[in-house]
Amino acid sequence: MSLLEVQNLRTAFHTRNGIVRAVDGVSFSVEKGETLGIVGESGSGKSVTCYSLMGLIPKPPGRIESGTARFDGADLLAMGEAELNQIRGKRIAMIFQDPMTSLNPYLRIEEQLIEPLLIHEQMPRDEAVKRATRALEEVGVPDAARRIRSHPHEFSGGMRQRVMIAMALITQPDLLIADEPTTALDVTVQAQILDLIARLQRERGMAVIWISHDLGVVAGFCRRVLVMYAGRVVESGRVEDIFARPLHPYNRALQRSIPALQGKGAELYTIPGLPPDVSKPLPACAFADRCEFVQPLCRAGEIGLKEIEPGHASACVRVQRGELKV
Amino acid sequence: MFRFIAIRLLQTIPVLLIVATVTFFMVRLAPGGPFSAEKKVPAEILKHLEAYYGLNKPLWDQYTDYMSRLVRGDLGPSFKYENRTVNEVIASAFPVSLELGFWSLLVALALGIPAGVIAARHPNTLTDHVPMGLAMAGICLPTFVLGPLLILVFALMAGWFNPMGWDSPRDRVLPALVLGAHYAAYVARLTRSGMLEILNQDFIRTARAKGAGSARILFRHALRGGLLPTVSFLGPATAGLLTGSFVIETIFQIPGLGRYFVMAAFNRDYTLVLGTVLFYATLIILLNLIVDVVQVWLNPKLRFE
Amino acid sequence: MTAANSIAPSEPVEAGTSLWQDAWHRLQKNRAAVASFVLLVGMTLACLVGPWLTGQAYDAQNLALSATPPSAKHWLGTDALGRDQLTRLLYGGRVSLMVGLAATAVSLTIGVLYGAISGYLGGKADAVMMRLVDILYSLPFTIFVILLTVFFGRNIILLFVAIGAVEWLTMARIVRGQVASLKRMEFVEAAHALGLRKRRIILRHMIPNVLGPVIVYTTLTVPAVMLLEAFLSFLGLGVQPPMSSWGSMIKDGAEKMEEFPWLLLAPGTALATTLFCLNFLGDGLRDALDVRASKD
Amino acid sequence: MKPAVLLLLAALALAGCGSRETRVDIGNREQVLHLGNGAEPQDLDPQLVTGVTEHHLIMSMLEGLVIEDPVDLHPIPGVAERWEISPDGLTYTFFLRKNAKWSNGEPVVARDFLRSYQRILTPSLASQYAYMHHVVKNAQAYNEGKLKDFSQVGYQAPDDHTFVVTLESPTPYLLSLMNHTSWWPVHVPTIERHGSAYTRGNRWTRPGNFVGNGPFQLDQWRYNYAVTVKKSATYWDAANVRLNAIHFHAIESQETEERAFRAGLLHATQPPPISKIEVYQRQSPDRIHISPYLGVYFYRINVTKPPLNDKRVRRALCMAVDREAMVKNVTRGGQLPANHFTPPGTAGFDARARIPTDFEQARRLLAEAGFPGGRGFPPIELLYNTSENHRLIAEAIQQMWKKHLGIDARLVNQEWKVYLDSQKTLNYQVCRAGWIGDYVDPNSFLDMWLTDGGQNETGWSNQEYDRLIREAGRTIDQAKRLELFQRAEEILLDESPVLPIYFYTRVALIHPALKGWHPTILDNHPYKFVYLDPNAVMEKRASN
Repeated sequence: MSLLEVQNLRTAFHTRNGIVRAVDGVSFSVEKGETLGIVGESGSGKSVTCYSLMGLIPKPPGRIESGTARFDGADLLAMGEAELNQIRGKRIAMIFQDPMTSLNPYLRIEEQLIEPLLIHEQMPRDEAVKRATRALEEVGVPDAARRIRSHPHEFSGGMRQRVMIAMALITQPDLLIADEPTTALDVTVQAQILDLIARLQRERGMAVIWISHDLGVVAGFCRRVLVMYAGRVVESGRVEDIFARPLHPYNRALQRSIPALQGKGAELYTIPGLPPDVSKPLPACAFADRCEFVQPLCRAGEIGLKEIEPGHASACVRVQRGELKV
Repeated sequence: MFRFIAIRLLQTIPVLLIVATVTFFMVRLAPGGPFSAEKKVPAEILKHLEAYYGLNKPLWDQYTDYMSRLVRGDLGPSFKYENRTVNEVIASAFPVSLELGFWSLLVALALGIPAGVIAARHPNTLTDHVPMGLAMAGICLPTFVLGPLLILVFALMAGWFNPMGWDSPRDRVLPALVLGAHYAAYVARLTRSGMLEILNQDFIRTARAKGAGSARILFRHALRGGLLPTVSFLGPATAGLLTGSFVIETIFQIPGLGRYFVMAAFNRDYTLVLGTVLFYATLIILLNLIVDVVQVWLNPKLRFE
Repeated sequence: MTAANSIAPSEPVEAGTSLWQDAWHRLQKNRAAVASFVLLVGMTLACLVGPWLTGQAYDAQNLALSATPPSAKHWLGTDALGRDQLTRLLYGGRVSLMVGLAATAVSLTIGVLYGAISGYLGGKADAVMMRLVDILYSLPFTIFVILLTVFFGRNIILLFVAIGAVEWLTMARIVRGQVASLKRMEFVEAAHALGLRKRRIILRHMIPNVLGPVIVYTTLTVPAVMLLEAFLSFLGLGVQPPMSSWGSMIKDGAEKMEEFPWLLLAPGTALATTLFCLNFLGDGLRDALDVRASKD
Repeated sequence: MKPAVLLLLAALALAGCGSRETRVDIGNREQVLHLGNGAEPQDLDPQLVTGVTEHHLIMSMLEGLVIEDPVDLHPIPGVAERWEISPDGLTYTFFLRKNAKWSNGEPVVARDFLRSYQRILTPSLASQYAYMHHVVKNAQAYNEGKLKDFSQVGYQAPDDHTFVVTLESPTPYLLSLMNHTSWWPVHVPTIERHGSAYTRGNRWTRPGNFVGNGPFQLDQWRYNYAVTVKKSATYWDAANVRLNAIHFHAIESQETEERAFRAGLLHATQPPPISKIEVYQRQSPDRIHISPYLGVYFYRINVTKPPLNDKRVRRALCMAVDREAMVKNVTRGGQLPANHFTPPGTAGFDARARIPTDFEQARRLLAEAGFPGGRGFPPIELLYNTSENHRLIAEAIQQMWKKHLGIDARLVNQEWKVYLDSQKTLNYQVCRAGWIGDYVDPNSFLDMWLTDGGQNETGWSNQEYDRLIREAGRTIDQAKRLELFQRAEEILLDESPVLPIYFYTRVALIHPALKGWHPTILDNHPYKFVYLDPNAVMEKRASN
């Protein structure tokens, strides 16, 4: 049995500007100890997918319209807040994009670090502080015993993200959701943080969902990848397949736009057009308006994700029909 | 922090001197003197009256006289209340105002903060609209309406309280409620707004991701930051509360400082005006200092000042 | 910069007008706010035109009809001198709405600017500016108003001066508190790094972010100011009888609430309605201007 | 919503209907009187205070040579058991009773009065009401510092029990005057124990220090709250004093006081709010008492500036005021419309002259003055000090002038001291005023309009008027004297520097148990005659 099995997740935001279908029928699974990457542009719904699982969607305006997310057999989406709190921060932990704002500026690092232990393990305070200090050392914060008494604003961005990681991992979770944890950091710090998470994952054997818009990072870190566009998964598969044989025009375009993969001197490639407005009705394939291979059938009916080769699925109807080799 | 407080306390001195000076000349500019009355005082008598209170000297001399007494902590005799000094007036009335202010503040915080927090928890739902509607009613109902209204219902109809007076502990209930309710309304509105601001912050999401329950989120994570605007408001508000409310004291017949404060101005009781104003100024400064200290305590980022 | 690599800024850096335009559009979609706005405009119009439609003069007395309850001729009853309460309410609304809004605007402008500058500059300037606020808090307001009336007569402008003079102080303290803590938020530091000028930082970054408490406090100030006006009339400043205002009508009504409740109910309801409308409008405005709400 | 609220209120009312004993009930049982006494007393020194509040309070603790009869306030023996008046009306000889004592046990002797009066007349004390003694020979000179030798002032104490007062001129109302606070004795040795007796700021009036000779003695003084006096054991007539204590509550708000009365906290009050008068008259007429009060409510007219320097204009203004409607619909306290100035029946004086309320004639006069139908009449300012009642009256008069004369008046309200200042400096056109008699005599109302009268404040001056008032001051024959006043009043009304509106009444809420509390025109109620009768209430309840 998979550690996490998500079926047909739909999340919408009912805003004054209309209904925003941020996640529109997403299914995937994560095995124990596995690393899953989710890539896509800003607004493609990758973060919302994970927030939905964690019950972190602000309601209202957000609403989970359908779907199940079985974590170790129990459906996260059907859980009440109290039940969910047993799992959040204990068995599933999360780290966020912006370490600058994700730590509570009013509380000492110590308070925030030991909180999961106090909540989930009813650990006595002094013992929790000892554990927290050790956890801080493990993520490479020097002079942890002293610095644990500081407030977040006394830390640099990289150090704060280390704190976030320590905080997430302090309860030995089974699954870590990392929401673009390196985006806001300097390149050198990015690499350190990546290494840190990779090391900790190896040591503890936990599963990781890695959300990123950066294909490069995903390539180096994940075993399997989902490519999302406009709230839908358009392609999924092993990381090497995704890169070697893209099966969706969007994936292909995305890879073409990675500067490092482009030939020296070549003009930078950008995907023509704008990301679609998900508050408006979309064509069957949301990418149709920007796709160079678009055909009328891309806009009609319903297009699902279909396995094209073992473990490698695409939501391009022309690929599914064998018309297109991207 | 110690240095910060010490500097602020030092700043009090020039502030008080300026307040004393400006007030001294302000009250002298106002028409009518302490002895102007419907029945005019004969000129001969007035001369002696003014001589007794030193009002016959040049204004500048009166000013320096006053200031030199002030430095020694002597606020002078009251012009209106013949056998009392201003120090005595304040000493007799302030404890009453202090007590009333304390209870009112308690009411304001005990009603206002929970109401604001509850409202912010689920904005734009029933649990938001009900406390906020009440709060706004509390603002619309000025004390001179709410006071008589509560007296009517709870004192005259139900007979649970006296309609006025300041004798038994029971006599504290209605005035504290009326005065506190008004401030509670402000506190509730400001707390709600502050809490909403904080609850929108990313770090609240982090806390939820850690599995923190809603009580923990509200009180451990959000309240400190959410209270900042409320705390700013509470500085001057508390000074106002502690120095008494003219309206409440008049309605409930409470021997507090508020009535002296207002009546002194109307009576042109120069020394009493100056005395109460300086007393109030001292309280304002101290309370604003406390507010600033509390803000620093609530918000560690400010500690580098 | 590629589409995939672009970090969508949470707020456009150079979009001075579009922020406000955006806000305007969002405000229009807030039904409670729009309804409140319509009601406020309606009340204002009623106060402007209404007195001619009631068929009664605000100062026409009928001593024989002293303090009668609402009737077909006098929809809201009559006051102690037998004057039509509805007409007086509408006339009073002119004064109260004008005083409420204008004086609030005065106190708002001074308070927010002063508080923001003080909080932003910090250090010695902040200390001096805040001690000045302390001083102004302490000066005896009654005497101040008496002096105003004595030296400048009974000019309606003085009413705003007097009210503005007291009401901006708390506002300044609240704003200063917010700004002082916001100053250390990273986005401000970022704006610094981008080399934005101080004035611009204050206008574009600080003020929008202190709007929450400011709007709340402003909506609370309006009724306070309307009631304060009654006290100022008491001291001889501002409107003089037989002209009415909601504040003075409430004050009169409060003293007779047992015998003639309609004398309190009518102006009380008018004041409450105004406050509720302003409150919804304020909340709507705050939501509309909340830069974070527009974030993905 | 409404019925629900009413039900709730009804339920609460029922819950409160238990037979809880009120403070008044307890007071009735224990002979403890609770009075609403207006503002906080400024002091308890009879020679320094200026207000009615203090007068009512100190009256319980000090006793003069004469006191007032509880029914009609005519002078009756106080410390003096009898007195003789010389035929020329210039010398009064008082024979002091031998058993009069101070609360410290010392006897009250003639020298006490001598020393008291020396104290009040001493310039350095600057007593505002020392002028009440100016009718006494050389008192004014001593008071103004022109005479240093007090023995030349018209007071003598030939022995412990005889006190002689010699006057400048016959003053028929002297005995009435002597009931003013300024004539009450103080115990100078006690005062000296707490500082100089001849400067202000002495602390002898504090509880524990105060020594008095009245039926009650000072027990407790809670500033801005209440003054409590208890029955004095040393008082010469203690056997006949029935109250054990009186609590004077300093209540400034009429509304608060009325509520306190309703809740059974007070036996008697100051005037209740106007809107309550009718309610009491309808619901509990036995608890509201309206009695004449020696005072007149009027407007001063500044005669120094046009157009009000024209007598015809002033008379027109006076005649265009509908006083009947005013007292019936605006003031509502049973006041009498005032078409003349001196209150009717002031020591047997009823003014003959009238300024009529006559709109027709008013219009004619205005036209004669050059303003037919009010055309061309510049708007005048009507000044009043801020108060709900003054405002209502001013608004009503403004309307009457507009309606009957076609002239515009602008209302100007000022804070009390600013208003006094405007009035004193004649910086007004028409302004509201009121006058309460200091003593029961027309002189108290008419001598203020003398050219140099301290309270004239209108700029009005009339030589014939001055002559009449001065002559009245020298006249012993009461009938002749009153005739002089009649002619003075006639001139005053004809010239109309004043616009009389109504004669005051005293409206008070009084508990039925309060006995010996008679309606008096000065609202004085000598407390030694007052008592509480719990049975009065019982009977009433039984008969209901």
